[in-house]
Amino acid sequence: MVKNAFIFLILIGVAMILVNLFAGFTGNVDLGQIANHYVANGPAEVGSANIVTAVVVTYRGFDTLGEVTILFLSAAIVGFFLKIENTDNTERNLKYTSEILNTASQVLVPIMILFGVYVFINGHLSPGGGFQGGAIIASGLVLMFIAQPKKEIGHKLINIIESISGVGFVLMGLAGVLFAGGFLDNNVIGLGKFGTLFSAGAIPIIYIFVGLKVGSELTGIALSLKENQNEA
Amino acid sequence: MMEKLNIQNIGLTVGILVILVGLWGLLTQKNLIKIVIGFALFDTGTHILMVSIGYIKYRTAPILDEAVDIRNAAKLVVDPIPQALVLTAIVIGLGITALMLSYVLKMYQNKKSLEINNYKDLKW
Amino acid sequence: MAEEKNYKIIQPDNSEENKFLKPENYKREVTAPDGNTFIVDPLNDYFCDAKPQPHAPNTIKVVEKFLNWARSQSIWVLGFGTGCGSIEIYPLMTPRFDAYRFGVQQRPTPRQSNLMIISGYLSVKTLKRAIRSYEQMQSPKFVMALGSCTINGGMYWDSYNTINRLDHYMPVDVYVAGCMPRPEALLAGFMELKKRIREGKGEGANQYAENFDWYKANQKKIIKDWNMPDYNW
Amino acid sequence: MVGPIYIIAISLGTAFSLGFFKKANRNISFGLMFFAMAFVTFISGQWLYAFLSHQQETIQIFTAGFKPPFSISLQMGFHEAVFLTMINVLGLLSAIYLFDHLKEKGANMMMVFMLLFMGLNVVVMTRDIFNLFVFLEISSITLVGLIILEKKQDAISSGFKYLIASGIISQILLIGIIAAYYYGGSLFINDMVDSNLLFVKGGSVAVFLILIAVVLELKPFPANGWALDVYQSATPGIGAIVSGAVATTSLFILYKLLPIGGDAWLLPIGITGVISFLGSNFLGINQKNANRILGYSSIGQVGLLMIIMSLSKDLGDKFEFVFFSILISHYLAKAGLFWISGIINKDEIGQWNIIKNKPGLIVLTGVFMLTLLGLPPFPSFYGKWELIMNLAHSGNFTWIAIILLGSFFEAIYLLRWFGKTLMNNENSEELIVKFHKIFPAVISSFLILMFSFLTARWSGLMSVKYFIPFAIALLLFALDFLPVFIKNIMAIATVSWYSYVLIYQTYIPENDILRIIFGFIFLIGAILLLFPGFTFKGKRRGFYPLVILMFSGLAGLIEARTTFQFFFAWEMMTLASYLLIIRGKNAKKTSFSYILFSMAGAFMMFIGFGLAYFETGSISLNALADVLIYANWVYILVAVGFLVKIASLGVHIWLPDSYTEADDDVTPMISSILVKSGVFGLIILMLSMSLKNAASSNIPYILGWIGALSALIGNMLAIYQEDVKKLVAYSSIGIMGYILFGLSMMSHLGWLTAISYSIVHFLYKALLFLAVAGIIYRTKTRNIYEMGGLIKRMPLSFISVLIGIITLAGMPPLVGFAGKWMFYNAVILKGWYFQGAIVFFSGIVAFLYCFKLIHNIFLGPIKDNHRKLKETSVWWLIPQFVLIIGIMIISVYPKIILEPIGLYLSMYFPGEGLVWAGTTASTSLGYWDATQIMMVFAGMFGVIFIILFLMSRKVQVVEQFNIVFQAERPERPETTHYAHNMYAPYNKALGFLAAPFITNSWEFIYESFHAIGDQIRKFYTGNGQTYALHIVMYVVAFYLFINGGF
Amino acid sequence: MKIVYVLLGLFIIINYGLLQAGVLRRITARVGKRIGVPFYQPYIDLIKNYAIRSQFSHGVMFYLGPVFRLSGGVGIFLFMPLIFGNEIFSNYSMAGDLILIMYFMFIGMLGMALGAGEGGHPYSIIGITRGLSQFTTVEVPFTLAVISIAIQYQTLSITEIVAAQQGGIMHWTLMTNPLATGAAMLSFLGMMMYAPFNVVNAPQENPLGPPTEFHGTFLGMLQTNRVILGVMEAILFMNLFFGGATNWGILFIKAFLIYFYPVFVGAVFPRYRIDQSIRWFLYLPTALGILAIIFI
Repeated sequence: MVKNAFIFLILIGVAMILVNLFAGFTGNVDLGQIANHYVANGPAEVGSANIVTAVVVTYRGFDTLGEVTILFLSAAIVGFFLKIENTDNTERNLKYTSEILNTASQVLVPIMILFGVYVFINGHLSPGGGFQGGAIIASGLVLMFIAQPKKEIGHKLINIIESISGVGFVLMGLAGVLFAGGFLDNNVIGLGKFGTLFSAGAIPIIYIFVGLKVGSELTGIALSLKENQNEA
Repeated sequence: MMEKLNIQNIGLTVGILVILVGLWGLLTQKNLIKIVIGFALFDTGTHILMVSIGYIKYRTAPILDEAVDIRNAAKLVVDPIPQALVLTAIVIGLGITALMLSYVLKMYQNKKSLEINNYKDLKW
Repeated sequence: MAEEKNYKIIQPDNSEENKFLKPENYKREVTAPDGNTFIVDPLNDYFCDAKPQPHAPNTIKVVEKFLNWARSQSIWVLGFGTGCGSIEIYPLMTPRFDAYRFGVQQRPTPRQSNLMIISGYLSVKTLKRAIRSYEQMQSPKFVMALGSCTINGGMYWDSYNTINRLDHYMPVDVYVAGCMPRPEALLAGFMELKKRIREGKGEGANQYAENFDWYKANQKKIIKDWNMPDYNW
Repeated sequence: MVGPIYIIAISLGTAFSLGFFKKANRNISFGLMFFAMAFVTFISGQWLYAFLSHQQETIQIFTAGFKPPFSISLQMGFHEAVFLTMINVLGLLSAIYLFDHLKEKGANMMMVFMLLFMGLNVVVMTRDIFNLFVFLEISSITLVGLIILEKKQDAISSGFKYLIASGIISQILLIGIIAAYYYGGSLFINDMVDSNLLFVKGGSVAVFLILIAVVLELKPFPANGWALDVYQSATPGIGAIVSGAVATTSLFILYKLLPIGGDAWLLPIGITGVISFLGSNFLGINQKNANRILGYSSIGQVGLLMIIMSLSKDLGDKFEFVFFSILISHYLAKAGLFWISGIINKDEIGQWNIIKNKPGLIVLTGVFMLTLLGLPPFPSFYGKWELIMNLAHSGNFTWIAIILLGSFFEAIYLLRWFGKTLMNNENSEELIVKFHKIFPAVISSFLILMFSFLTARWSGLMSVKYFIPFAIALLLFALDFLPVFIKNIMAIATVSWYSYVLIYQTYIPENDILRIIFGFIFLIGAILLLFPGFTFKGKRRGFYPLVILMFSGLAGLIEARTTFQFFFAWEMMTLASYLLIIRGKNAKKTSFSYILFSMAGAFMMFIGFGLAYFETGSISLNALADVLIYANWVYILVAVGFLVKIASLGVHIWLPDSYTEADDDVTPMISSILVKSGVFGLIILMLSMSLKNAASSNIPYILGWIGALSALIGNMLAIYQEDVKKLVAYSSIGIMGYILFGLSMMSHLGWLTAISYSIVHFLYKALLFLAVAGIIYRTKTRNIYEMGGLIKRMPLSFISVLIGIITLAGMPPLVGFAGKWMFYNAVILKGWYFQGAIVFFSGIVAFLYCFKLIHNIFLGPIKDNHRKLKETSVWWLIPQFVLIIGIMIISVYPKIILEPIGLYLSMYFPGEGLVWAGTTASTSLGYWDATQIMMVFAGMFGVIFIILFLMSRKVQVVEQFNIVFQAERPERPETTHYAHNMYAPYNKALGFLAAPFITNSWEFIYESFHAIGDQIRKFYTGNGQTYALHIVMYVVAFYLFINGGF
Repeated sequence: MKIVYVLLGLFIIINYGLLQAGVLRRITARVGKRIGVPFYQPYIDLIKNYAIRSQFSHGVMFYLGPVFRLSGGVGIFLFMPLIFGNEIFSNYSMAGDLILIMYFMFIGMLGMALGAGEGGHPYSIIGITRGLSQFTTVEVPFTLAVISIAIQYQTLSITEIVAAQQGGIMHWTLMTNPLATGAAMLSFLGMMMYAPFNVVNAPQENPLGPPTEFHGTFLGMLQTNRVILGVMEAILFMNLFFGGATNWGILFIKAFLIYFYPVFVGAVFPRYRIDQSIRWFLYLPTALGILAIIFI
């Protein structure tokens, strides 16, 4: 109890720091210099209608590469970590799922995957993008896992998709070095007409890679966790 | 008073509160899963902060579609950078949370306990 | 810290001469620091048993006379109390008798003493010690024997463990008779001794050396457990 | 040149494509990974080379083709290149080291491993703060993954703690970044530095959050339990990465981001460093787990580097040199130690003696530990020297004290550990060393040596001349397989050559009396004392390089003209002698106290030199004379270093056991030669400081009392010793006290006494120790009561000891009396009557142990097992008789040494001293004619002897037991030899003087340190949540500290 | 020529010492109401010992020990000026000063110790250790006294110290520096090894101590040394504290009186244990010595 009170005091301290942090906060009234540059020149420089996408994939594409790497690493570590090692207890006890879920999932999963694909292909035009799309795809697959716990999906396929998309992403980046202004420059294949599907240079390609990669990685994580499931 | 009560400030306040609640959970709960939840809350609070900072009153999302005039876009959209950043941050948070959960799972499998006080083999 | 034993005792055979050896005197196999082993025979290795040699008096008569006078005037007595007579020696030094007047002084070590007083009956066991002490004195040396016990055994004449005649075992210069002789008699004995020395008759040491084998045979005859070197330097 | 961006592209590409090989042959995956890492290393090395050869300017790399701040940019400059090379080399070596682990776990782990280094590379290069955050996250996630290379329960729970902690830290960083973006409008670090973030209220808090997060990444002392658990539980290969690469990178982040905070942050960083440095080194003392100790040490070193960083302004243009020399030393050495720890695979440092039979591993361990400690010739030594000197130059003595204190704590546990690795090993467990495990450590040690040479050159303090001894030592080390005979000849030849060059070619032409004398003692003595080496059989591994180092250290002392050279030589000599002592069978514990005291003393000396530099701005030794304001401080501090070496009272407790347990031919070296280094130092110090400074006139007075009491207590203790070497060792304390007393009299006669006595002490103490060692060589025992009667077996040794003790006791007609006589005159002229009386009393006490020495060894009955002993080996006797000849010559004709010394001293103390008339020396008090005394004595002795011989030509020679024994006879030599506890009545009367007060008080201090540390470290509860709380508390406290409130 | 004078002086000193010893033994006997030995008894004892016929040796040091011992005693004689103002009997005092004499005493002790040590008799060694132990503290007050008079006269030369005391009893150190004299005289008790400080060779418990094994000529040499040493120590004290001597008569009288003092004390007092005597010298005598330095 005393300890909790102490923690409470410490947290008050933290709160004070945060309050101080935003003591000078008045709320933006206008874009900052950099944001202004993005919004003003983004369409011309990157060709993406979605400025956030332009920032994410191109201006700060390097971050995105790191981000993808993080997910990749998480999936790899979780996969490695939760690898089922004991073979003597292969039969896992899993509860049955309800009929409703089972049936609904058969309808929903393909739609969700399709929607995911839509989201990342249109990432440069509308809200969304590779991460969101990938997450949607993964959600679909997770729904499938929940509905059909005994269904096995091989890690191998996931790995290959993951690797291909990852290498593809890096190669796209390198292409930027070779054919354009720098690493991850999207201006390697021409920007296309602003606002159409085939525009914004390499962004859709990169987003496809990202979407696939994120989808497969999240699925991989979920799969690893699922394989450890034992509800006995 | 009412001026202060705009969306940004509300966002900030909520963000800070969520951070504090998350920290409280992180620091006081003894259950490993609850600690992870605390951490996730902390994470989320940070994201709320980020998004609130990027918001500008009465403006729309930085997508240059029909709703936004491309020439006058800089006056119409909110800051895209925090949004881009928060995207990255969310993914990172996700990765870390996933890792934490898998650690918890493994720890539970080894010791059949979710009590954090049982994991003090190394000390001093 | 328990000391590590660096030797091994060799059990002696059962021959007659080894019968009275004490365990301390058994031969030992000793390990040297470099690891070699060799045998140590305590009786031979620890002691020098060269025979005593007679020492001729100074060839110049006058000098010898002078030295004899000096010897007679400076008699250092080894405090060696054997029998009841030792109690009679102590008053000698007190003011009443004051033997110092005659140059008689006590000495605690045989190395520096000239006179050994056997003060009474001598058990065989003590004889061994007496012989050792006598042999450790340097020549010229004198022996004075007190009481009838040293002359003929006295009241112990038929004892199984007491000697009867001292001069079978060591040359005696002066016997003081009595049982026990009083200090006055001792003083008289000293006078007699001094006279003998001055006359050049105090050659007991040479006598002992010359008749060494005879004395030794006598000693060994009565001392059954002879386990020491033949001559104690 | 290959662009830096390829570092990332290649790493990532390879990592992603490793997924294709998951099921394939793991050797292929590993090969791929290794190749990629090698290429990355090549890229960074190439850049480093370019920068080093000044062909390259710093470049910026823009991603996405846009200039910053609109896109993320990377920077490649000299600093980046250094750090990248460090990280990648470590990565490469780690990959080799972890070969079997990685292979066993498969491609997944290889990816993780690679990406860790990729992340660190980007963190170093990036100039965008959010990007930095992202890649920092990559490195922490990969680290979490690597922790579980071995799926131990400990590792898993510590990985969880690490996750929680690093999660909190990264959230703090993130909040800081976003707020900084809000207030500054940019994520580009250069912009942030230029912006006015600090002047906005929230902005400064944002900067605070960013920097505190970086600081927390450095695992500052109280908030670092999670890191320690990781160090302890992860496989040591990972520990190497964490401490070598991750910590290095974190430092670079701090270096990169610190400008944002501005100068106001320097002090807080420094204080954080101090707390880390002191705290973790202090707690390290209590640790027993090898990896955890390394963790503590890493954190301490990082603390030190933080201190250096915060002092960058004071260090000026030396900052880089200091920073990098210490950083790189630490990085190489710590990684090496972790690797060795992995090879040994034992948790407790007590079990490290498993390497006892692996000389290679011992050498490696030694090199790494000594590098960490900053002993010469390792690179951190130069770094520390520059650090301290530059700090001193700007007057930062608090910092100096802190740095040296922390280093001392570190020395305690590292050296204790080193001692433990050399402990005797009863456990016959065989240690299997795989090539790929040892290879990185070997490379690392080679790098250290190479870097040592480079730092020495860069420091500009060392001329090539100073490397000759190292070259010779290395050569001898390489030739270690040769038999001892040849190596001994080589060593003697080397020292002879050295002494020829120094003494004959340099000092004698210069007529530099002081240096001739000490050159003679140090080098000619060395030649003599190397002779017994011929009696040793086998190889004597490692002995000769150390001997050469020690003697060249001593030669370096007399050669030194600057404080740096002096300190270098001093440390080298200390180190070499420590290693020589520790070679002794049971010398582990005692050599530990030796080196601790020596290091403490050396640190004091260091501060003293720093103070002198602060005042005079010169590192010349002569400049000590110009110190006026801080004269007392400099004097005391430097003197303490010397006092330790001559084992004055209070700091003497190392000496007896060290002498005793060292090898038998090492003991004479240290006792008769090494301790003279302290005397030499004191002479140098007093010549430059006492003579010209009235301010420091009180200190000699105190030193005089210390000397007097040392003489008394040393001699008092000597008489109770049963171990013959210990007896002589304690007597050394006494004699050294005597010399100290002579020096501190600060008068012509006092100095004449002290200096001539140094020579004499060298002669007779070497003689005694050689004789004693020669006897031990035969009897194989050191217990004095187990000897006896050896005069018949070893008459020559007896003569040596007899001459030795007559000289020691100062009896006429031998030269020892010269010392006593001059001493009396000096004392009365100086007016130090009571101290003089104490010294005189102790001189008489010396008779007791002198007699004990000669009686218990040579007289009395001989023991059975010694009946067949031979005289000791001729190699022990040759130097003895050379020394005896020396003693006899100066006994007959002491003028040959006293007159030149007197002339030399007249330069400093004019108008006093001995007046020579023929062979008669006189002072205003008395007179003394050694030659005549010798003649009279010899004549008298001869006449008396002839008289005796005429009177008793014929004596019967008798055996040992022909003694009067109250008409009985002794049975055993042991019962007749009155040797054990010989001075029991004296003990009863004055034993209280010999009570071990000082030893006990030092032990009490040591124990208290342990107890305090034991209590403090309890706050590392092992609970991850508590660690998280620590972090939050640390943040709040730091905030309070910086802002003084909310 | 010097040698002849020196030998003459030595002859005088030995004879005087023997006579003095005899007389003192008679006086001691009188204290015990005895008549005692004849006054010439020391001569006879000495002659008898030199005339012992058989001898043995335990080894080289046993043989040389008495030589060392006697060298020590004779050495003190050789370096001591006997008669003030008489060049003939100043011996070799030009070779060394007071310090030399103080340290020359050790030679004899060492010789004795070595000889007795090789004799191998445990009692000898016990005696030696006692002697050395006691000697360490006996020397302390004496040292302080020496320092004190060295300060007083600003010289360490015995001749000059004596010279400074000429001109009547009021110039003696006894009068000018009574504290130093007191300290030195107390330590003189220990040096002479009469009771209460004779536990070294305590005849009843530790037969004779060091010389237990010595006999014949060896013993004779030790006795000769004892005679010389006793007288020379008395003469040393005479020179330092009692004004020296300008002719042999005064020397005999003063030396006798000084020597008589420890004998007298010894006749009256019982014996100290060794640790008691070690400590005793560190109490009163040392305190006196310190005072002597302070109040000089």
